[in-house]
Amino acid sequence: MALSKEQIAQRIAQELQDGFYVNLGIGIPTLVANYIPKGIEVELQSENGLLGMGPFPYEGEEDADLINAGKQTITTLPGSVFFDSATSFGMIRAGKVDLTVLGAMEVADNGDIANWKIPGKMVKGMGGAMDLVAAAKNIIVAMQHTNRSGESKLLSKCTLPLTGVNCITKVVTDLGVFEINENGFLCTEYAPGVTVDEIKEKTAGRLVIADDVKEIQL
Amino acid sequence: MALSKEQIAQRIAQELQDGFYVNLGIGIPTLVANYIPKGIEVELQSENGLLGMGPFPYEGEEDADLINAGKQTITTLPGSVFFDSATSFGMIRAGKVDLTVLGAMEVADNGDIANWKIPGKMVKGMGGAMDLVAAAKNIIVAMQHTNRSGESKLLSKCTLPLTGVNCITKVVTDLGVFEINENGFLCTEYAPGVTVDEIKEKTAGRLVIADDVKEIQL
Amino acid sequence: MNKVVANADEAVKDIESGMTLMLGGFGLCGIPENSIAAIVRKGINNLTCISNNAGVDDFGIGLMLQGKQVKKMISSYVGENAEFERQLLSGELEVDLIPQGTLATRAMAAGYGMPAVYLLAGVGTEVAEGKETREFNGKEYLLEEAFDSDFAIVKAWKGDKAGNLIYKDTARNFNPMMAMAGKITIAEVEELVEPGELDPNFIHTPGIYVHRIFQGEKYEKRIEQRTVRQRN
Amino acid sequence: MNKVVANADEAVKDIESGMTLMLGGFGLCGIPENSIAAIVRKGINNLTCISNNAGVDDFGIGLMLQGKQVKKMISSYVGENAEFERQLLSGELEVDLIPQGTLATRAMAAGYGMPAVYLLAGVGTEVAEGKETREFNGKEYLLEEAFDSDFAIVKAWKGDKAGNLIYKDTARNFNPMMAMAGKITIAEVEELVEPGELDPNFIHTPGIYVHRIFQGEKYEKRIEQRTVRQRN
Repeated sequence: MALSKEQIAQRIAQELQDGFYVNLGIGIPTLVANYIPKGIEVELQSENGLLGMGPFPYEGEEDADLINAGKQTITTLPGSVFFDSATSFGMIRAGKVDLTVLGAMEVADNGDIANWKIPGKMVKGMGGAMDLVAAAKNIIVAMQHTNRSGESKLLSKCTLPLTGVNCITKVVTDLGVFEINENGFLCTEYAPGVTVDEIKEKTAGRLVIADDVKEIQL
Repeated sequence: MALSKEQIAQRIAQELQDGFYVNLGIGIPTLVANYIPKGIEVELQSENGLLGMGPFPYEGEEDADLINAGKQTITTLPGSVFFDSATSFGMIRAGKVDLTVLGAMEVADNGDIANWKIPGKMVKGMGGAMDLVAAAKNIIVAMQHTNRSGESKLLSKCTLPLTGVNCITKVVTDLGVFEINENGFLCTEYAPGVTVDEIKEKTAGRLVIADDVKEIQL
Repeated sequence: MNKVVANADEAVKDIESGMTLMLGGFGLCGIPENSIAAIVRKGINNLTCISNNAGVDDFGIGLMLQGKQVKKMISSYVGENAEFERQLLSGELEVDLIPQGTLATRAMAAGYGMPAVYLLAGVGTEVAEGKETREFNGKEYLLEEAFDSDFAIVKAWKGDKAGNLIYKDTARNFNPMMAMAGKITIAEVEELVEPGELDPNFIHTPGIYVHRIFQGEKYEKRIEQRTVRQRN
Repeated sequence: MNKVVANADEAVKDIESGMTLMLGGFGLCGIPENSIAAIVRKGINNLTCISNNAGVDDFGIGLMLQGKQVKKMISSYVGENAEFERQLLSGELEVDLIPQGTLATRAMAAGYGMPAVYLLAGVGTEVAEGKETREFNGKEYLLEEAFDSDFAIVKAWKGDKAGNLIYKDTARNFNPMMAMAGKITIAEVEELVEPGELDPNFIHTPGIYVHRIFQGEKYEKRIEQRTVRQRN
């Protein structure tokens, strides 16, 4: 059984380390916050100007002045701090954020990512994605392994306009976990019930199966 | 009678306009604050991180955390604001300070200034002087017309290492008031009892006496 | 230092057609609602707006788009706006999409008197096309110019008559940089107080950057994504 | 996020001879007194110190100079220090004098991940010697590199255990930039509080920049120029 979105998020949450500052993108990445392992303390950065993002507010307590980068109403936690957008991207650019998780349309086996523009469709903009992928030191992509037509999103070269180059360190899909190194995608884990053959079949980029490849444990 | 230091400061205070943000250097420039004309509101910037600098504290009320750029204990005024050093020089560089007054060892008739280093003597550093003269849009020098040996400090070319180039707009000395334009020092006012001939004699740089030159009124 | 003007109409009175405006806000959070309304009333057009977003159809900069007042948007994200899309596709509107951090930093550069900055975002992408690149310490950077604008318009929580501003929560966002960058900066605030009422240690935008200030008549503060959790 | 260390000695324990340190403070105002004392006790040497000033003979960085711990000072002004002068003239000490705003902005650049910045200060002077210049909009600028250092050491008024800092009055000065620029940043505070006790809207240095924090044992806070006025 391929992983659900929640399970992709749950697997990525295993990458969190105590003391990490983490930026979670919109979509599956946001769900990672629900699976922070016990005993691990992380602080969530929202690039519109908050460190220490808390959960959604209780109904009736929404504050229009307190939103995340997805424009959702949120709350703060003890130790939270607000800052301006230049400071926010300054700390990202200076490598102060330990882990960034974001979605993608395509990832190439050299670490390139495309996730902002589809030629012929209305382009809404890259928001903070280009800043994040250009500067973060540890970037995990959370996405489905294939698109709606069943084509691999793990490619030898992105076909869509790039968001960033040589920047992705790991991809977690519904089928498995893939580190990116000079040999391409290194499959270190597969989803329960998913075969290595299925992963090989559905991966277009260079793929290496780790000697000690194992089933994802959630 | 040549002007005293206080009178030089008093004359410079006539240059203040309502609403000006002003940075006053150490020495004679500091005294300008004592002569702000009635009905004129100015705000003093201290480049170590304060806008709205107030007078010295009453005895016993000194606070080590509240000093000016000359490291003197000071006070705030209603509307004061503290900021960091990068912001302080950012606002100077962006031209937000309307008037800067500072002392000098030499000024050249093209607006060059030297006020930070004497070869052969221990060099203490330029502090914020180079930032101020490079970026401020309106800079008045307050100084004695001649040095202790009686030599002119208004030169055709500075002999000392420069602090900034083509930056001084006006010089007020004990002998008179001099605008700097493409023809050199334009003497627009002379001190009471000082003759134009004395000014000519004691000025080494190109000097033009304004047609409507008049006595300084304090 | 009294920077107070009577109201939004007075504050924007000399903004003219064809000018470039910088506007604070992220989505609909922290936008200068009253100034935008006054610009809509004024009916000027051909404006270039530097703002992270373009509002929604019936609020924020969306209202200026409805009035066909905007010639060009310089933004990082312009979703959530059908009229925007229509004008863009019909060629009535130009858009320059730039990374969010680049937008913030090009505004900051203007406020710090820096003519250009070297930034990482967009290296190797189409954003880099036509831009000068340079390597420092083995990394490639793009040279990005400081913004040049005629007016900056920001919204703060509290402000004093000398123009000192404080922002609330994430409504701070782009406002401090835009405020610093403006040749003329207009600030609208929810609460206008006397100089001395704001603690000088906790002011986000020093008054030296602010040329005009007024208390907004009312604030709708619309929420784009109302997300809540249930009480147990 | 608990960044608390027991004391100054613990905070500086892995600072080694030959390293580059950035220190906050302007004159003796806002200097990390306790950390400096610990570095003096530790007896390391060959340090490069990036700090606006070099203290006075018997306080601040002057104490490190007395111990001959400093190989090089990078400062904007180094008066008020006879031992400094002696070591400089004897060739024991190097000094790199740079304009104060350039010092602040090179530190800021490091904190914002910008490798270099274009600044006006020093154009046409000996400060420009050997530096790349470039014209933007008819003005000449110098290319100035971001600082690279091993540790930053700052002093704040209050801090929480997550490393969030606030500074008091003009003791803020260089501290926020140094804090942002450090690979490892040590903050000493007059008052250490629990997370949540500082208002998140009024924090000067977000905790993400601070790696270690402790409450200083005592603060002498020496005044360099005690200037007062008489009561009428």
